[in-house]
Amino acid sequence: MAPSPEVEPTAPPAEAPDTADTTDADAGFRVSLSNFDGPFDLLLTLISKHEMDITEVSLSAVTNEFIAYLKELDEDEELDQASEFLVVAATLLDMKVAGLLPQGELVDAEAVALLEARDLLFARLLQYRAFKEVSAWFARCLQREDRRHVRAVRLDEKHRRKTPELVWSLTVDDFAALALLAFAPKEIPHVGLDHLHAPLVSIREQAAIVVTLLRGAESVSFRELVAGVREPGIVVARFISVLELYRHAALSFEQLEPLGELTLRWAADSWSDETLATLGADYDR
Amino acid sequence: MTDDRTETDDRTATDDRTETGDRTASRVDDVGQASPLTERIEAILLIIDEPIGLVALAAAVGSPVPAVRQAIETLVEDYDGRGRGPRRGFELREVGGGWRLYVRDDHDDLVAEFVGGQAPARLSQAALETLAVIAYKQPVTRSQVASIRAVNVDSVVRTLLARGLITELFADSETGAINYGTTDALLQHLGINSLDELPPISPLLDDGADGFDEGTIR
Amino acid sequence: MTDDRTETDDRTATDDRTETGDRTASRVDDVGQASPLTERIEAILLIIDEPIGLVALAAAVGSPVPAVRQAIETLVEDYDGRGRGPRRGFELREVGGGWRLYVRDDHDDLVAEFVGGQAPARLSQAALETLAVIAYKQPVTRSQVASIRAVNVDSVVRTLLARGLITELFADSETGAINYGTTDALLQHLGINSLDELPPISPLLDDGADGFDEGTIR
Repeated sequence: MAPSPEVEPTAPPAEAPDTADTTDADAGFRVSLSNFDGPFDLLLTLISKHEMDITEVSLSAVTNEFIAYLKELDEDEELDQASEFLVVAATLLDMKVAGLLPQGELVDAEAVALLEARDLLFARLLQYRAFKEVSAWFARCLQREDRRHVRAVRLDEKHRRKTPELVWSLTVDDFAALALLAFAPKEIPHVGLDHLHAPLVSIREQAAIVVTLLRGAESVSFRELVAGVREPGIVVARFISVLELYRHAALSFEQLEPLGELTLRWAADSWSDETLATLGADYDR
Repeated sequence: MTDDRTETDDRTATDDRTETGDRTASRVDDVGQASPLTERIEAILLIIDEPIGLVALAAAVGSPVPAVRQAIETLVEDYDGRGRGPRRGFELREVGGGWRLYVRDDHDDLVAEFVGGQAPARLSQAALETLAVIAYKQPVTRSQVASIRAVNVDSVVRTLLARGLITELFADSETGAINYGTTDALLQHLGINSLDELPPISPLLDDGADGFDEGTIR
Repeated sequence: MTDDRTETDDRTATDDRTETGDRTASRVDDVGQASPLTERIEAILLIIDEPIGLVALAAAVGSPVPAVRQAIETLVEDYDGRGRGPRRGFELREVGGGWRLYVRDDHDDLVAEFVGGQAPARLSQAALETLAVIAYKQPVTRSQVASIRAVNVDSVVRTLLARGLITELFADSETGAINYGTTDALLQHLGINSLDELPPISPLLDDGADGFDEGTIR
């Protein structure tokens, strides 16, 4: 897709790849794909404006290019750009997953939920971009003000003597106790998630269902596997259990075309239900 | 020199020529005060090491706030060379919620050379973005910031706390999560007087929202 | 007064500057300088702690000593109200062979009252903890203390300095960061003769040291 002119102004950092500095971190990173060639920022703009389909972008190719690009940067830039890239790539990946999940012709509640999830991801990306853009203003102001000199002169001895006499009541042991307190590492308190009441879905339970369904039929499509399921969490859990079962070589799958039907077959030579007990242990916390 | 000169001269183009008349004038709010208001304000401005707000300044010099506001305006103009005297090498700026004397920016390079020393380390891009999120979303918890930035922000928040750019505001009564906000020191570092002076960000966000009509979603 | 030396009274921004040049009778010295000598001198005077000698000042502003001496005289007269503008709340005085801005004596009471109201008789918990960190970690820079305390300590350090409990030891040769240490005044308050008499708290102290990464900002 060719960069459309009206998109250009929304991606000012893309204009000057040679003057890249740490505040315009992605100014220098260009992506060259079969269907896109231009600054990374522009790619994001196009995707967020729906002028390009996220599912058509090869994230692995983008990532490879980015790693190559990083190698030419100095350390500071590298860290900044890498962290930023991770943020954006993670969001893109989320979008892509949402884009790839089965949606199909049936416009049911589930599909709508998926669309909503996608919207949320778009919103997140756009919000992120908004803050990134405004952070350039922060950088400019901080830099400008760094150069300023303010009067910060110690009080004259004459005036200092007028301050009230210091009242001191600590013994040397009090002082040491205070030091202990002051040196105690200050953990930034952890924010618990216990107050969230999202329904928990067990991957193990869902895997058991998947195994039962697969063993009972010659082949099952993923669509069939999640037919009638209304909870997104359960769809996700079943998808993860498919991946886990694939890792255990318990099933094979084929997909004839991108976004096409995912067909699953039971392929385990030896399967014991004990495997099931440890399945998805990575996801336990 | 006599002490009965006024601190504020009602300045017009012609006042420069009637300087003596001005000087003998006396103002109501200075009744009972040994010296003019602008002088007293200058005395305080010379010794403070953080911005002083109008109310605190008024209390310090023992004059009503409106008179102090007016006197400050006079001083600003004076130092800028729009009063009777020449322009000064310093200026009076309202930054971070109060007034403070700064070297005029024309002379920043000169002073920097004289002072030497190292410019403070710059904030990383990650820190800048986190700072921006906190500035616009405050009060905001770390996990809320993290969900916008889509990365863990703990160490960056620590840095910003240590720099005094943000502060812990309060703990959420239910979850105990700490809410963060920006400090007056941040305003000083940005060279602005209040959060109202942050550039509007909603257009940027609205812009994005415009793209959300269902028709464009495949 | 030299006011009548200028031909015109219609003052514009540029007129002001050339006029100041006139007063210092050092037009030539200002060739190639963006702003008049008095302004440059004022910029330096605003930020110095200690009186600055004529020669050092001349070097700082890049003008010959006689011109600087003359400009200083102009400023003294200016601030005393013998120039065109009003008298200032501060004055320029030569003390111990150097020049520095001082609050005019008339305002001493005002300043004393203000300072008295600012400085509480007791140190805050934050100040005490910071003091403890400095006592055990000295020599230590402000940013090191900040990273241990996980809060900004700038104003607290100022308080401790003003109270004479800590002092600037030396500047780091590389970063220019100032290293702080405690004073004999603290030892007296604690009733000990030397720092060796501070009770050991070493196990935790080592932990604290791990948290240091001077100069890094992320």
